[in-house]
Formats: sequence, structure tokens, C-alpha cells
Amino acid sequence: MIKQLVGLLAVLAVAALFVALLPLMAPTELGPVTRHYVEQGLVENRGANLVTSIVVNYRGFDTLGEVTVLFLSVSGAGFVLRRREGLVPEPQRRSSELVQTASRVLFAPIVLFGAYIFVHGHLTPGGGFQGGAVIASAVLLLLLADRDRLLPHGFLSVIESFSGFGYVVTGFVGLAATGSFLANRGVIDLGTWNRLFSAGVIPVIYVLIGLKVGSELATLLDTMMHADQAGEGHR
Amino acid sequence: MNLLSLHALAVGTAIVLILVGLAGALVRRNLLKIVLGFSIADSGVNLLIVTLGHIPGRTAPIIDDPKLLKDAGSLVVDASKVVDPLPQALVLTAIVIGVGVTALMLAFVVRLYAQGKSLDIRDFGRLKW
Amino acid sequence: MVSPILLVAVPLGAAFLLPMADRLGRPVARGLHLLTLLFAGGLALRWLMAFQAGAPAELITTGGWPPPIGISLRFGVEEAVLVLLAAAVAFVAALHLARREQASDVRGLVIQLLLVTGSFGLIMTRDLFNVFVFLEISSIATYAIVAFGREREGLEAGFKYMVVGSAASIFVLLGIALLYKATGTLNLDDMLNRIHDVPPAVAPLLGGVLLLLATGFLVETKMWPFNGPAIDLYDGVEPGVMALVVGTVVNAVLWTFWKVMLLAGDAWVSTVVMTVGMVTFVVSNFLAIRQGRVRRMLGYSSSAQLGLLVFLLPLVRDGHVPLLAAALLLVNHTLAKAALLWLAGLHGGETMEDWAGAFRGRVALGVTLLTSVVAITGLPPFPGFWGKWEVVASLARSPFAWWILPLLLGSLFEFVYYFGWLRAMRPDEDEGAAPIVSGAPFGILEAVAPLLMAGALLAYGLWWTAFMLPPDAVALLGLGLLGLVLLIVPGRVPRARAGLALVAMLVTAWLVLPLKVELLLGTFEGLFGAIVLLGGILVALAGLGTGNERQGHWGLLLVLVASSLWILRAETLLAFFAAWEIMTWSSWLLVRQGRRASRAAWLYILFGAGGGLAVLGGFAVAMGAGVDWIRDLGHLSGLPALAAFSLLAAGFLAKAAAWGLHVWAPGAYSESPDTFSPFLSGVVSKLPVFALMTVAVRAGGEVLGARMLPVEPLHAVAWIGGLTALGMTLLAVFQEDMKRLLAYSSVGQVAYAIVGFAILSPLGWSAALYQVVNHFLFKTMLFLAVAGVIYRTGARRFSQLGGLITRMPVSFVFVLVGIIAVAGVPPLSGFAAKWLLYQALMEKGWFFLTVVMMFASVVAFPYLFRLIHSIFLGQLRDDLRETREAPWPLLAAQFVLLGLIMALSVFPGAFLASVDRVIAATFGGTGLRYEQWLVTGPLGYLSGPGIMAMVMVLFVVLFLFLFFAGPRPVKVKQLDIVYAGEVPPPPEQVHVAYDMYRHYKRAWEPALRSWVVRFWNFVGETADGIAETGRKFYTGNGQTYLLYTLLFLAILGLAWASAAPAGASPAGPGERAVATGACDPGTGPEAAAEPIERDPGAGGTFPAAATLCPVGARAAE
Amino acid sequence: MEIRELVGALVTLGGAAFLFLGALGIVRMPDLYNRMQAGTKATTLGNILTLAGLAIYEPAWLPKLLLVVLFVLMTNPVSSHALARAAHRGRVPLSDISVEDALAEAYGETAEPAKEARP
Amino acid sequence: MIFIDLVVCLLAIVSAVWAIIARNLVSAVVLAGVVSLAVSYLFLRLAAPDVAMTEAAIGAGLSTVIFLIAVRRTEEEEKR
Repeated sequence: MIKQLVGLLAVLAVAALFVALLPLMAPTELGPVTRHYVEQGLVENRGANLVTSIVVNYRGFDTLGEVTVLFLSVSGAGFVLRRREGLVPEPQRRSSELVQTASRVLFAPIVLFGAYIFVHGHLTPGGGFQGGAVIASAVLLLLLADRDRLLPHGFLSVIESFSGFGYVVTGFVGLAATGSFLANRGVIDLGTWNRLFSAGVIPVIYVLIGLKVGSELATLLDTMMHADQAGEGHR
Repeated sequence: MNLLSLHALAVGTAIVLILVGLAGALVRRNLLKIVLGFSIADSGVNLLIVTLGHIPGRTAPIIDDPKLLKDAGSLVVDASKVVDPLPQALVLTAIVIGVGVTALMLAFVVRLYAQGKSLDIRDFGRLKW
Repeated sequence: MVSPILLVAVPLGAAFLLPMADRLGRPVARGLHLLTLLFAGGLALRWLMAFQAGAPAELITTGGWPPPIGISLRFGVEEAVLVLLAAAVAFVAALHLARREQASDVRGLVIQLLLVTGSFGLIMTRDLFNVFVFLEISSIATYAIVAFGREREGLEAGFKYMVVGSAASIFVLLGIALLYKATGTLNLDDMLNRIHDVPPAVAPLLGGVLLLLATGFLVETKMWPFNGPAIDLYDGVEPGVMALVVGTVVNAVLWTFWKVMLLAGDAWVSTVVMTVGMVTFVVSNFLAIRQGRVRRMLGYSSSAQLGLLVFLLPLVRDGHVPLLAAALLLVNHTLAKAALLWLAGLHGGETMEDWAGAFRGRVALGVTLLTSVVAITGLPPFPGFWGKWEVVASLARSPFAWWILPLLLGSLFEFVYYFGWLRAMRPDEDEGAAPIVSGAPFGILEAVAPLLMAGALLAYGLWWTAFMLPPDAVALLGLGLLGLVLLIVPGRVPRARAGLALVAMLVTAWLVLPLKVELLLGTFEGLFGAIVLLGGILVALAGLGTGNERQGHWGLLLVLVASSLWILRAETLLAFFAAWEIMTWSSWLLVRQGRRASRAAWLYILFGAGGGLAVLGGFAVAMGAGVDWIRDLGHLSGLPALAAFSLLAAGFLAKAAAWGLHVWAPGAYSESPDTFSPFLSGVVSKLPVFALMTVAVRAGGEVLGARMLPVEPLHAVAWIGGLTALGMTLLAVFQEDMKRLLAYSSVGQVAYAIVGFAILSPLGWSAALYQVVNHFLFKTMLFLAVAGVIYRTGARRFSQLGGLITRMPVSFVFVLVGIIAVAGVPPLSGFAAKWLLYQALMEKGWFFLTVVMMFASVVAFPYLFRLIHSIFLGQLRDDLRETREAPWPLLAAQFVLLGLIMALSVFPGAFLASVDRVIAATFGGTGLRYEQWLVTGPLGYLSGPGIMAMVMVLFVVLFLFLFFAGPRPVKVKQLDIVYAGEVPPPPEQVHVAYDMYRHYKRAWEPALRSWVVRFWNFVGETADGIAETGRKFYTGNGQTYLLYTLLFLAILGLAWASAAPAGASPAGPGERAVATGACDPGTGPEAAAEPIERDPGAGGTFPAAATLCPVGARAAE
Repeated sequence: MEIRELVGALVTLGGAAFLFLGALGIVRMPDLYNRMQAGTKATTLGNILTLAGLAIYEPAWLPKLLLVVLFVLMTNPVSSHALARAAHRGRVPLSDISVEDALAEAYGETAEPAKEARP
Repeated sequence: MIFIDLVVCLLAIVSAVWAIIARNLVSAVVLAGVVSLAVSYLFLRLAAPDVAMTEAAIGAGLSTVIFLIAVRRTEEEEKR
């Protein structure tokens, strides 16, 4: 009890620190770097969505790292929950016919919707991550409708691997063409502002990210749902 | 600063969320609650960062309207009309990273539960001193 | 050349492809993994060579944009070294882990590879948010890889680690975002420039932001009080995995912390970081001394070493300590800790007891373990030593000199537990306990991993050593190298090894010693060098006869001889100290080879290493005054001179086993292997005398003469010497074990030389030097003689011996001559030594001390008598009837010594005259005059040949009288006693030689009660108790650790808020920000309009004088 | 122009009314199953009407709105179906005035979860 | 408008506190999802539609689902 009290006091003191820092959080004019992003973003990348330009091009290296984090967490969760040999998961109860059919019917439109989101990532809000999450929700639907359903792991894994590798390869293309990893300018034609085929390699990368995120999140859901339940107990 | 402005509200909410999340992680003994606390604190941090880039009265950094350009001829954008897009880009990354960490933590919780049949953090302190 | 960005990109691509490769078969995936690491290591190596050739650091852009716009990375020498190190450790780790069953999941490989990749990115990136991303990658990989370990413990530790790590990453992210808000950029180099142009309204707040960031990184680097989960991780997770983490993520995070600290010019945050780092170093090392679980102990050690490095960050940034020093420490720790962890994994022992007899019979692994421990405790010739020295040296010259004190203290604790671990590994042979060899069986691939690391350490260390040796000392290096080779090369042929050592030392003697005797004895170096080499040669000669030494004995002896010679030749403080430390550890390892030497060796190294730290402290004082050369030590004056002298004297006296610091000595001298005891007692004990005479005295400078203090420092030293001589002699009387008796005698006899030194007059030094040579001769001879007896009989206790005069007559003669020499009676050399000493004491006016010394030398008779009486005289025991004379090489060695004793006895003048030249060079005059055979001192004269002739005549007369007129011996049965009702004592106790002086013992009991031993026991127990209580700090509850984290931030946050200038006070911050107008949209600061293409190559050139808070404070006023 | 906007607004209002009725049903109905029925049926219609109103108001959005309607039509009934079944399986009691539990008969369960008095 | 914002902010805070206090894990998780949703609305109001979408899809949606799965995984065995 005392510990919890001390904990609350500590949180309050941290609050005081934040309050002391409040003046820093007031609105300020754009800084020099971000001013460049805003003013030159269209000129340099042709992508209508400036956030996408930053995420995929100016700070594309971060995003590569971000994709890696996701990949890593999913692999890690899978590694932690990996099935021990000889353990077969218990069969689960199935949902009603209606739900199963509906989920199968809905699967394709939802995936399509996800794809729509990441294909338009450079034009409208949303992009690879959001689209990927939508695709994962389609998979979730399938999994919920029929818990014994085993996802086509091979297929997912192939998509996961090759989209990730494709991302790196795109970076190499930039390196080869301009001498800078993940470069956009000078790789393919930037196209016209506010069109689907514009913004150079940004849509390409976002599609790859969308595929990768979608397959990864699907794997994650599958891992969590079908996790090995048998503990080793107290060894 | 006007205390009833969106900006002030967002900053306040963000800080409170961070603190509530941390307090939850500090006070609750259930492993899932601890993870939940960090998840809430993460939301708070993300909100705070986006708020740092917010400038009242400006639009989102999506240039689908020629009115946002400086002049019709070039593609140079008028920087005084949109909010700072950089923190938004950072938060996008942070959200995904956050969910990754959460997923891994939950995997740990599931595994720990499978072995210890408990969710109380005090039952998982066999290594000490 | 290929762009370094590939160091990140290629492993990432490979990691993505690994699951695909695994579908083709596990070997394909593993091959891809190894190839990727090889590629990374090779690339880093190529760049490193390019940098060596003068290439500038490479700036890498991404996305096609120059730094402030796009994310940029830097690849310079530092990054190349870290990447190379990480790639190397990861490669070896991959080999090591290959066979573990857990690796059967390809995701394990993915995580391993991403762990390394994350570290590479973290090392190279120059963008703050990118730092966060890569920090998360490496942290998540660390969390995930925990699942390699024993299930439950590893997962528990991993979860706790995650809880604390999550809080840390929240702090880091917030800190980075707020820094962006304040400076408008995320690029580190850009931010370094812009951080000075922060609007004055928010400038004072930067301290708080940096505090957030620093707290995050202090947690990430596992500083106290946040190191609980990290230590649990060491405890619970497969050690092979932890080695990988240590080699990659830990270093990368530390380097990132360094980058962040570039921003914190703020003195306040820097002080916090320094303090936390040093506290971690001391506390972690201290708590580890009570740690019975080996892996956990290694965890504490890691935390401590990292603490030292964190402590250095601000100092290196401000130019107080060179980066190279920190780099050496880091490389040293990485390699050594990785090797130790792998070894811990191979052995599998959990507690100290499990480690008894570890790696017995596996010489290569045993040597690897020793190498790693010696390296990690910062002893030469390993890189950590050079790093630590450089740190101390530069700290001494900086305003932060006082930090050396905790640094030395923490190092002392480090010795305690590491050497305690080694002690547990080799319990005394009669402590029973069969060696427990647990752990899974392992293959060559696993075993080779630690070998590679230790080999790299040794190679790197020797490379440095070759630089540090004086250029003409190649012979010494050769000798040492040969020793190391002998140490490592397997095979058990002690005689051949002894022969090789003998030849090597003869060659060295030929090379390094001037052949003319006068020249030889006319310098300190020559005199002591002759002792060292002669001692070594004779011991090796004796070794030809025994041949029962453990493996490594002769190799270590060569290392010891080389380092001893190096001590004599050293001209710089560094060279001296390095040699001194090598001498300490090599002799310790030799002591440790004794069969019951476990405790003795442990005490030996504790006092030896502790004394070494005192010496280092003394040198630090000297360096603080600008002295680097031993010959310049005389320039010291005033308080520094006194401090330096006191510390040096304490260190050297500890090595000489002066009273109060002598606890280690009897055990070490007596429990050493029989062929090493002569060298330890005869030769090694003389080195502190040399050091006192040539080093400490100079450091004392004018202080010694000027009587700055009420008590003359040297008078105190003299009394310490006197007490040692008396006390040890008294104790020697009651010993039942002949080696132990000689051990006490040695300590007492060396004390004579110390007293002579402390008199600080020409006469006193003559006495001291004479005693040094004298003691070397007779004590080496006595120990060799005793070694012969033990070799033939296997007995050490007097009650097991007796009457050997008929079986070992030659040995008897040597012992007889030896004890006469010790006793200081005419005609042998000991008499001259004492004659000189008493004269010097009286000349000085220390009459009371003279009496004490005289009493001490009288008390020596009873114990000397025992050597003859109980071993050789009396009736021969039945079980010793078959005993033969000692092997000829032993006798030959003693014969040489006998000859020298005779020469010294007959011609003391010749020796003293040549020694006088040294003394004259020191004092500007001598205390003695020489005419033909006569030596004349202030109180009389001495004629060697005259005395000899006189005594010979007396002796012959006496002998003839006894022979013809003396009583005849009567033969009785031994141990045949009739009991009448009482409980019979064990047969041993009724032997005539058992407890011979028990009557005196009763009388002297109170005086003999060893207060010193009690004192040291008390110190040890108290420290243990405190450490035991202190460990309770780590409750094992993840939430408690989280609480520590928040409390730390809370307390420091409050401290900052209250200490910060007025502008930062929380009162009405909102209004303030608006009032200054800095945040007014539309009228942004002019800086925004500047062209943002800054110099892309600008590195971290941060003006040292710039502090953030004061600037803001001025502006706010 | 104005007429179209007015019509659109009216249709949307109709949708809102249905949604309100659905909410009312949730408050008023005696047990979970009844509430769910009210909530689903009324809101499906309400949603569609609202979307239709929007389509009239802004004809350019028609294709997208059609998709949304389709989506609502497919998901709303299915999800409420799944919820109701889950509730039944979770033994959420029926209200006292319910007379028949067809699902229980379909499963052939003997022990009826229905008619349990609420605590 | 600002009052809606205020209500949403209060909703976020109250849900957060309630999520921490709640005994039932499922309600706690759902309440945390509500927090995410409210924050997502605030993102939209702060002119960050991209972030809002991400938070809604990943923070409120996916994250909640994973939590729920974890809750189920840790409850199931207690019944057996």
C-alpha cells in the first residue's frame, strides 16, 4: 500500500516536471526544416499528402526501421509463443454457418478497401500502415468466424519476406541511381501533382509497406489466437 | 494561452493520459493492466507530439487544393496555411512501434500465464538479489 | 568504396529473406546469417583501414537529401570500431548458438540478425528520431531474444526489463519531441548548432528536457538504480545470448548516449550523469561481493563497467579524458565479458560451489577464463589496463581529480568478487568436494567462441604493451612471450618446460646484464636485476630435479621474471605500474598453484591488487602535479609530495608485508608450490624494497627531510618495520610447519631491510641493501633445501620429520649454513648486515628501535634451532628410513647460493664498496670507509676474513671436543608411550618436536593474539553484511523497478525545477510563453528564413564552455 | 438545387428518427435479445436512410455511399446474429415474458437457461 | 465545437482512469479502446487525418483486438 502511495506521489512529481515544461508546448511557427518540407514538398516529391512525403521519402529511413520493428515484434511474439513439438492445439468451437459465409464474402471487399487505402497513400490520408491494418482486420474476421482455420502461412510468409526485401531493393535502386539510399528524385518520373501515378517511388513503397504490414499483422493475430497454451510449469 | 482552446485541451489531455497510464502501470498488479497502462501512456505521448506540431487555424498538410499553393504557377506551398507535418509523420511511426511493443508484451504475458497460472506481477519475482 | 549504408540495408534485407531461405533448408538460412555478418564485419574493416590511411569520416544521406532535411548517418573511425566489434561478437555468437536447440526456429535467427542490425543503425545514425527507432529495434530484439533462455526465469526477467524499458522509451520519445520543438530540427549536428539560438523564453527549460532524455538513457544503459531487471536478465537468460547482447546493443546504446550527451552542455545534467555512472560503478561492484550466483555476479559486473563508461561520457565530451581511453575500456569489457559469459554457459554452474574444479583438465578453457578475468579487472597487459590508466592520468590532471577515489574503491571491490570466484574454482585439495562438471556437453564450435575473444584480448593487449616497453627491452618481451606460449601450449612435461625456462633466462641474463661485476652491482637496476635473474635461474635449475609442478608453472615464472626486470628498468610511471601489476598477477597465479593455496592466493591477490591501487593513487597524485617520469618524482613538494609518498609507501609496504598489511604473507609464502616459494620469498619480496628506495623516496622529496609533520613519516615506517621484524619472529617460533616457519621468518627478515631503508642515511641503506642480497641468498637456499626434504618425504610438519641428517647430509649442511646466516652471528654474512643496521640506527639516534631490533634478532634463535633440531637431528623416524638425498639439481642450486654466501661473508667490503656507489649517487656521500679487508663504520670496524678465521678455529676446537668427549646418543622407541586411564592424544602430538615451545607460548599468548587479523576479519564481515543488506534493494518485482525509475525522474525533476533559474519556475508558464511573443505565429524567428543547407560534414564540435541554463537566465532577467 | 438539399436533409432526418427509435428500443426492451432486435433492425434502416439522404444531398458521393450501404447491409445483421448467439451460449437469461427458446431446442439442450430469475 | 472537444477530452480522461480502476479486464480493454478512439478524434481536430486514421485502425482497432485475445488466452485455463 505504501509502495502504491509512493508511486502516486512520484507520478505527481513527474507531473510537476511536465507542468514546468509547459511553455515549450505552446504553438510556434514552423521550424526551418519542416518549413522546407512544407514549401518544397510538392516541388520535390509531387505527393499531395505531405505527411506521406515525409514518411516515405524525407524520413524514409525511419519508416524502413518502423517496418522492421513490426516485423521484429511479430517474429518475437511468434518466437515467444512458438509451438513446442508434439503439442496439437485443441479444436475450437466453430461459429454458425451464417457468420462463416458472411465473413468469407466480406473478406475480398475489405482487402480491396485496404489496398485502396495504401494505393492512394500519397494523395489522401492513410497509407501502407492503415491499409495494412484494414487487411489484417479482414483476416481477423476469418479467424473469428472459424477459429480452427489455419492461415496459408506459406503464402503470408512469402508476401512478408518479398515485400520487405522489395522495400530494401527500392532503396538500393535509389542508391544506384543517385548515390543516396531510398532516394526518390531521379529514380522514376515524379509525375503530376494530385494524380494516382505521381510522387515517384512513394506509391511503390507504400504498396510494399501495405502488403508487408497486412501480412504481418495477420500473422500476429494468428499467432496470438493459436498460441501454444501448455506451460512448462515450474521447472 | 487560452485555457479553453483546442490546443490547451489537447496538451492537458495528453499529459493526464501519460500520467494516468504510468500510474496504472505502477499501481495495478495485473500484468495485463500494466501493459494497458503503457498503452494508454503511449496514446498520451502521441497526442502530445501531434499537438506540438499543431498551429491553431491551419489545415491538414494534404495539398489537394490549389488555394494552398503560394502562387498558381509553381508547386511551392504557402507555409502559413498548414500545420507542421513532421510531428505527424513521427507519430505515425511511434504508433506502429507502440503496437509492436504492446503485441510483444502481450505475448510475454500469455506465455508467463501459461507457466505460472497467474497474472499477478508479484508472482514473477523469482529472480532477485 | 561501398557505401556504409549497406551495413544497415544488407542485414535488413537478409533478415526479411531469412524465412524464405529457411524454406530451402536450415543450413541455407544459417549460411545467409553468417554471410551477412561476415559482410558487415568485412565492410567495417575495410573502412577502418581506409580511415587509418587518412580518409575522412563518411556522411551518408538517405532519401536523397542533405542532413537537416533527410536522415543522415555518420561513419567514422569510432563507428567503424563499434560496428566491427559488434559484427565480430555477433559472428562468434552465431557460431556458439548454432547448436542450441532453441535455434531450431528460424525466427530466432531473424531476431539475432535484427539485434545486430539495430545496433549498427544506432551506432551510425545522426538523427534523433532515428535514434529512437533503432533504439526500439534493438530493445525489442533484446526482449524477444530472451526467449532463448530457460523458460520461466528468462521470461520473467524479460518482462521486467520490458516494463522498465517501456517507461524509458516514453521518456526518450518525449525528450526528443520536445527538443525538436525547441530547436526546429532533428538532425543532431544541426541541433548542436541551433541549440544556442533557442528563444530565451524556453532556453531555461532545455535542462528539464535533457533531464528527461538523460533519464531515459540512464535506464537504457542499466545504471543504478535501474539495473535490477538487467541483472535479472543475466541471471535468467542463456549466457550465450547475453554475450551477444553485451557485444552489440549495450555498446550501441552507450554510444548513442554519448551522442545525446553532446547536446547536454548543461553542467547540471552532466553532473547527474557523472554521479549516476560512478555510483553505479561503486555500488554494483560492492553488491557483487556477496553474490553467490555466478551469472548474476557477471551481471553486476557489467552494470558496473558500463557505469564507469557512462561516468566518462561528459568528461570525454569536455576533453578532460581522451576518447581512446573510454574506447579501450569498452573493447576490453566487451571481449572479456563475452568470453566469460560463454564460459559460464559452457560450464553451466549456477552457484559458486558449482564452480569448484571448473574446467579441470580443459587447459585451454581454463586459461581463457583466467585471461578474461585478469583482463576484465583491468590488469595489464590487457587493453582495459591501458584504458584505466589513461582515465586516471587524465582525471588527475583535470578538475575532477577527486573522482579517482571512488574509481579506485570500485576497482578494489571488483578484485574481491572476481578473485573470489576464481578462489571458489580451485578449492584446496583436502577440502574434499569432487569437481562438479555440470552443464550440457558442448562441441568445438561452442568452445571456440570464448577462445577467440580471449585471443583477441591478448593480441590487442600485447600490441599495446609492445608500444609501452622501452625500445631496448625486446628481450623482456621475448621472455614474457615465451612464458605465455609455455602457458598456453598443452602437454605436461614439467622438466622440459623447466629446462626451456632455464635456457631462456640464461640467454636473457646474457643479453641484459652487464657482465662486469662492479658495473652490475653499482646500480640499483643491476643489483636487483642480478637477484631476479639469479633467483629465476636457480629455481628453474631446481625444477629440473622436481618435475612435479602444475602446467603453466614455468610459463608464469618467465612472465614473472620478465615483469620484474621490467619494473627495474621502468622510467615512466606507466611502465613501472604496468610491470608492477603484471608481477602481481603472475606471482598470484603461481601461488595459486599450491595444493592448499586457495585462501592464501586469494589473500595474496587482494592485498597485492589493493596495494597496486594505492600505488596507482600515489601516481595519480604525482600526475596531477604534472609528473610523468619516475626521475621527476623529486619535483613534487608540499602536500602532493606527502600524499604521493604515503600512498606509494602504503602500496609497497603491503607488498612487503609490513605489519598491519602482512595478513597475506605467511600463507602465500608457505602454500606456494615448493619450487616457487624460494623465488617468492627470495626475489619477489625484494621488489618492494627496490620500489621504496627508487620510487617512493623520490616522491617524498623534500617532505622527508623537512619534517613537515610532527612525526617524521619515515620514522613511522621504521617502527612499522621494527614491529614486523619482532612480531613475525615471535610468531615464527611457534610454527609446526617448516615452510610456514620460513614464511614468518621471511616477513621478519625483509622488515630489516625496510628499517634500513627508513633510516634514510648512507649507512642505513648500506645495511638494507646488504640485507636484501643476504636474505635473497640464504632464504632461497633454505626454501630450496626444505623443498628437497618435502620432495623426498612428502611431509611438512616437524612432528612428521626428524633424524634426516643421516639420509640427507648435504641438505643438512645447507640448512646449517643458512640458519647461521639468518641468525646474524659471526662469521656469516648476516652478522655484517646486522652490524651495519645497528650502527645506522644508533647514528640516527633511534635507540629504542635499536633495542627492539636486537631483541628481534635474538628471538630468531629458537625457531632457527628447530629447523636443525626437528628435521635433521634426533632419531630417524621409522617411516623415513628409505629417504634419499635431494635430487642433484636442487643441491646444485643450493650449492651456488652457498658459495655466494661464503664469498659475501669473507669479502663484505668488496660488495659494500660497489653498492656504495649507488648510495653515493643518492645521498652524495657514503657512511663507510674501506681499507684492504677492513670496513670501517662510525662505531667500529669489520673484517670479514678475520672473523671467518677466528670462528673457524673456535668451531673446529668445539667440534673436536664434542666428538671425543660428548655424550653418546641413546636409542629409544619413538611414539611408544604408556597411558594410564586418560584419553590418549593422537600419536603426532606426543612427538618430541610437537609444539616445542608450548611453555613460552603460554607466556606470550596475549602479545601474539593477532589484532591485525581480527581487524581485517571485521572489515570483511562488515562489508559483507552491508552488501548483503544492500542487495535487498533488488526486490525482484518489476513494478518496484518501475517505481525506482519514476522516483528518480521525480526527485531530479523537482530538484531541477527548484534549482532552475526564475524563467523555468512553473508559476504561470502558459502566460509567460505568450507574453514573450516568441510563439506568436506568423512572425517566426528570423532563423527560419536561413538557408538550411549547412555544412554537412560538421561533426560534434561542441564548444565546451557553452552552458544552456545560465544563458537563458541572463536573457530572462 | 435547394429542393434537392432539402429532400436530402429530410431523408437524413428520417434516418435519424429510426436511429432514435433503435436507441429507445435498447432502453425499453426487457432482455438482451429483444434489445438487440430493436437495435439492429432500426439502426440498419436508419443508417441506410441517412446515407441515402447524404447521396441526395451530394450526388457525387453516390458510388462510395452505395458501397457503404452494401457494407452495412452485409455486416449489421450478421454481427448482431453472432452477438445474439454468443449471448445465448454465454447463458444470458431470457426475460420472464419470453415464451419460446428455439435455439435451445435446436441444440437439444435440456437445462434451459431461460426463465431464471434475475438477481 | 470547443465543447465537443472538451467532452471528448473528458471522455478520454475518464475512460483512461476507469480502464485502470476497472476490475473486469474486458471492460478495461474496451475502455482503453475508447481512449484511443477519443484521441483519434482529437487527432482529426488537430488537423492530422493521417494520424487519426492510424490511431483508429491500429490503436483503437487492432490493439484492442490483441488485448482481447490476450485476455481470453489468460482466462480460459482458469476455468478448466
